Amino acid sequence: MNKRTKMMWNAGLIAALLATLFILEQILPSGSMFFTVLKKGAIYALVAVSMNLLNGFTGLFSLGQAGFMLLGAYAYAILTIPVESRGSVYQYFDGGIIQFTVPVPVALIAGGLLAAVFAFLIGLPVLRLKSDYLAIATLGFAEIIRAVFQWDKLGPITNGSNLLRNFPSFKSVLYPFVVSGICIALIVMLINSTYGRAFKAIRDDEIAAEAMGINLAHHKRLAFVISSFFAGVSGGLLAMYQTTIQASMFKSAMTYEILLIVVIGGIGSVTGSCISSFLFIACSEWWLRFLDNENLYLGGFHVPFLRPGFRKVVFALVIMIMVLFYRQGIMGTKEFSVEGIADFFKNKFGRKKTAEGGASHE
Amino acid sequence: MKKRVLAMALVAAMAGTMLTGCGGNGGNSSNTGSDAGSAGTEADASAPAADGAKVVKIGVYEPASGDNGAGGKQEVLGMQYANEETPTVEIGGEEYTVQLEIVDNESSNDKGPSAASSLVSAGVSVVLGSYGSGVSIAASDVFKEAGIPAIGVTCTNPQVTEGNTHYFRICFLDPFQGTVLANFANANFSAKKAYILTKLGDDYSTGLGYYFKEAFTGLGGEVIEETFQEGNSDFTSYVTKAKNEGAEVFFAPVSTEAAALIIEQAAAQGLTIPMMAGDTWDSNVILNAAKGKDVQIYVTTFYQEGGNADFDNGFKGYINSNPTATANNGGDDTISAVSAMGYDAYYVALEALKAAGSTDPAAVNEALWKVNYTGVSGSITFDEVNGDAMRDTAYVKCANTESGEWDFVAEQGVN
Amino acid sequence: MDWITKNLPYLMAGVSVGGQYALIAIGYTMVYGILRLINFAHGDIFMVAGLIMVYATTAMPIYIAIPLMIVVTVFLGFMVERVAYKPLRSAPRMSIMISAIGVSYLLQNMALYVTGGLSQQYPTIPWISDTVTIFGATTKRVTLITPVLTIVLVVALVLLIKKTKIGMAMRAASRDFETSQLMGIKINSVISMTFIIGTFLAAVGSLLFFTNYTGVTPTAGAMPGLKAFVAAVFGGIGSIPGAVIGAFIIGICENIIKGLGWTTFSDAFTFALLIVILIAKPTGLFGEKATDKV
Amino acid sequence: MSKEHVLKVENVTMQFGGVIAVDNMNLEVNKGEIVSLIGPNGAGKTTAFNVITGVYAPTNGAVYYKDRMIIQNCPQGKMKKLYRGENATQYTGQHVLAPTPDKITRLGIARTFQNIRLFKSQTVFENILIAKHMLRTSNIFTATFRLNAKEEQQMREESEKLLKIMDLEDVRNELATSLPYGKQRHLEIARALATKPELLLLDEPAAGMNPQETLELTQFIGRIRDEFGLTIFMIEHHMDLVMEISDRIYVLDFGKPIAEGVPEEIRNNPRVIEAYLGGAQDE
Repeated sequence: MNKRTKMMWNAGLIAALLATLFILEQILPSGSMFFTVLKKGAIYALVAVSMNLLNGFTGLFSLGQAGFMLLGAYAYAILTIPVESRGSVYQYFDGGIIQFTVPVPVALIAGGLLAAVFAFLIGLPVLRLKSDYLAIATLGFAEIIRAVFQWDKLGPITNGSNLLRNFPSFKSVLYPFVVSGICIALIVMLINSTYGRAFKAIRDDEIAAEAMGINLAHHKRLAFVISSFFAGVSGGLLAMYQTTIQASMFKSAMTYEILLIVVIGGIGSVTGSCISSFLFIACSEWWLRFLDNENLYLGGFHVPFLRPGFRKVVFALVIMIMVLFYRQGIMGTKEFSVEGIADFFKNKFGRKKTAEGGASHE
Repeated sequence: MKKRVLAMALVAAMAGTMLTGCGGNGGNSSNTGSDAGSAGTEADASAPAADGAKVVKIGVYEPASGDNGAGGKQEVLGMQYANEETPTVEIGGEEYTVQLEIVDNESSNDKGPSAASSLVSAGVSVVLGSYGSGVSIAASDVFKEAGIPAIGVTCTNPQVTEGNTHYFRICFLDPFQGTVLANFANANFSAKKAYILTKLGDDYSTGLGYYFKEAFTGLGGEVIEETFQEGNSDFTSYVTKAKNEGAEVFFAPVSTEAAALIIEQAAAQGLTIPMMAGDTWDSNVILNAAKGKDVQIYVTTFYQEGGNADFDNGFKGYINSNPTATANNGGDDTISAVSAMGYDAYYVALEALKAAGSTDPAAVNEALWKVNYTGVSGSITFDEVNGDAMRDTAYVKCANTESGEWDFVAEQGVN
Repeated sequence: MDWITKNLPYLMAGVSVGGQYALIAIGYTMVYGILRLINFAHGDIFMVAGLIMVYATTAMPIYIAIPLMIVVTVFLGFMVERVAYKPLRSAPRMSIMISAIGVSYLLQNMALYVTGGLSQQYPTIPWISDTVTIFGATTKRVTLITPVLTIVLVVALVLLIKKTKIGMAMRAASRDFETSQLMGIKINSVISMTFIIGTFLAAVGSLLFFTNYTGVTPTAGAMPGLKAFVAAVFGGIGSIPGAVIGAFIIGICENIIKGLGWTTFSDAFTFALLIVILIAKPTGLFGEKATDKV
Repeated sequence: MSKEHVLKVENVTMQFGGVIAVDNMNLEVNKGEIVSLIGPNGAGKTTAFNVITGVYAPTNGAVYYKDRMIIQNCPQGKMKKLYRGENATQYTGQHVLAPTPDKITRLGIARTFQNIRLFKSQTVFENILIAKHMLRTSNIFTATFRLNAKEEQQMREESEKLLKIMDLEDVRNELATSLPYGKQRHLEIARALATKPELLLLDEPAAGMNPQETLELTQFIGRIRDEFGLTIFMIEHHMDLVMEISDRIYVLDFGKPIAEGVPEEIRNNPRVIEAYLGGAQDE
């Protein structure tokens, strides 16, 4: 398949996906969990891909994602809360000191940039650390950022540890899809560029990469800053989805969740991260909810054990099974692509043929 | 090979859940019960539902786990008891069976909205909840977008209803409660110095702490404020600080979970000054923690046991007849104010449904403004601005550390 | 005297918390030393130990409940290793770490399911729960016992590792996993032993911790676990004295910070301290320097 | 042959704690030469390479590339007391280039590794293409938005050309690590060449090869020297290879250079025979 048809196919698929979503939105009731899952899934897909860029493609084991999302979410919220509702949001801080708003896209980008700037500063000292030490240091920074944003003295800007709300959010499921889609496309383009190859070289062998003239510090910092930028943007999107945000949401548990998504999808696979984030969100928010119902009957049979909390036990078991039996994740390091599907069918078809042929030989 | 089989089983299970999930969504039936929903989710609702009577769904958006799990469960108990007492409602001349759709918001501001959307998805007409102000604020927009009215039961932070036409509230507000507490501290303990401990990221805690401070300093008092992070279980240094600074009251409007730890450690360190808190502490968790210890605990709350004998007896009977309910109430039959509030909230919702004459959320929302209901916790009418119940009294109780019960101290208003 | 009365409680709380962190941190550091695995589930095993105690005391007297709790917890630790980590021994390190996160998730959610999400009151253990007064400061006796018990256990552990055969095998395995395998060391039993010791200490730690801070919730293990892990890294992961010293430093600093009124930053400060140490000495206070061979 | 220095190592001492791995080493490599560094195992050969390529900063001494000082150091800090080498006062503690391997490579010194270090998850072609990254003029934005299409095209073409020259065309899309050992060595050299070096450092290129492969490698090294106008400095144990293609040979023993000269001289040098060749000739 040549490059052009591939691109055509991909563009076609994306257009078809968006059209389907658009139509579904007209048909299904807007409160449907289906859309909740799609919205949150799209946002998590972006942050998972951004984490994958770091952990999967550059081999930097960072656990700071929640912190960068926090920065993005706060920047977005602080810059977009309408001036007239600031008085009620910043009720303990006389309306706060920021008395202007910027358009939503600008705020999203500002969120990304804030996260990127912090990543740059944090990266200066910590990117010299190796593997687990880097992980724990970035985790630590995320916790520090969280504490700083809860600080009373910053209240006029951050509203202390209280909720930020009343900022613009999205209604249509297309919005997070389009924004996440653009961002993920940018990440994919980066991964396929010469810089992406350099990142992968660093992941495979730092010493060899350095001997090939790749400036480790520079490239690690680039990956870290870019990953954080997109984590920041996804933080802004998450704020839009949640409609209220607060520093205490962005705990290390959130980072672990994202890490689970990345690993279940396959470390080093962008499409894997996307697929697994939808599955993960659907499982945790939607599909398993019926397990929390104490009085579930299948026919006349009263299903035992079911009561609030059972859903989470089952979910954790599903994750354990995934981790133990699908070490490579859903996609491994492969990507889901038109070409791949074509090959898959060709192989299936081809194998059938050889199998038939083989039978006659025996 | 084994692995393959396991994997296949897993996939099959996933596929199975997916189908049920889709059914729940597409068929517009309950997502918690899916198909079983019509077969009878709530034990009490099942009989009439089987007769084919029409069903109206009331969403219950309450924490069953996390920091506020204990309180949330007690609040739900009140609603369930009310639902058992009055399982049907007449709407527009037709008999409807009321079905409670209960979701757990996990006391978490980020898990809350998803739980709320699952209620929306289940097609509820009105939502009750939540215990805890933060989660209520967090889910507010989800309900607003879906056009579903919500009745806050014990979320006392002003921000829950402020500027919202869909969020109502049947309890008093923190500015009121904070003032009551400050007045009480000033009048009864002649306290001039208060130690305020609040939890970071908990809007209820920060809010009540703030209003108490405003009121207390307004009375010429002095405050020391400190905060703790979520997940903190070591409160010794806070208690030490309060002692060292010579505070005369220890004010900690926090969740029961943290409260139990604070009481325990305060007792261990011999903190003798009165400890005060708001409505969250009105719980048997606190009584159990304080029992047999040398501490003084004062709380303000919505309802005092003995206020309505019928309700008290009926509710105790309900709790004692059902082991799950007993467990959810913390193992005994102490009546928490939040249960009474949950009970009242349920009836307010029924009143609104009756008045609306329809199960349409928009109509219910409209009708709520005019509801006038006298419940066990007093008369409930909503003001015209924010939809807050007009309340002017709070009950002050004191924990009896010998008997493990609440002693009534005073009924207090602002003036 | 007044100064002592005022500040002693901070120090006592710090030392006591430090001792409890130390008992948890040893489990982290030993496992990391051998498997290079951050055992995220360790803090949750600590929490489960607390829950077991809660349920055990409702059915039996306390002197049976305590040994039973320890035995069950140790068995749990052993099983976690067998079920969730052993099958992944040849897998990339990331998988096994994710498995640890998965176990942590599972334990927390099971606890949530069993307790129904409610905080469980830890039983009062006679004698050590009593209130005592020293220099005018009142506290529970457990506060004073913790550091002593911690030191005793650590000394015993160090002797075990230095003097016994299994201890030698552990040291060998942590120095070079592959080679020690080649030298005929039964690596699986060494790893099991490591988990058994780690969970035993965590169980003792949970006894002390929850006697002081009496609420057991599904997430009660998360923060102490994370702090203990930080302590282990701080002291130089893989080093037992390092973990203990790191734990005491973190416990005391945390309480001093709270005492100074910087309560918002008490957790953040722990991490800041860690990051400063890592930048100055990337392998922690007592960690050995590892160099890549080119 | 002109006497233009490409590489000059001056009084380099490398001391790890109390152990001196390289002791006051001096050597020169001239343009177009193939120079070998030999010595028994543990003599400090690879350490010397690591100093030249910036992996380690030397404890003392200087390295010049094309008569320009690129690395310089003197004992500092704790080393001041511990240092047991010579010429400690001659140099300042400036690293001149703050030697990191990537900077050295960008000057035009490329290397291979003793234990092959290919990019495991990448194909043969990608391994070479990665080495072209350092020659880019694009920045991260132009690269992401494909504004460097022309440069990218050129990178790919040059890599293809290298594949052809190095006889790796048929395995172009294989994973690098799936190649047979000999081919992996070739690929490592090809990858080093992709950075367009003037000086190529080969660390035991024939390690693990059979005589037939070694012979091919001998010819191959000669060929690439001529074709790319390279200067080659290598560590090697295969004496046939060393004697066959080296213009000059340095012998290292216990970190100290003990002999220097054309193959004939080395072959007959009694100290060398004593230290090394005697026992190792038929290796």
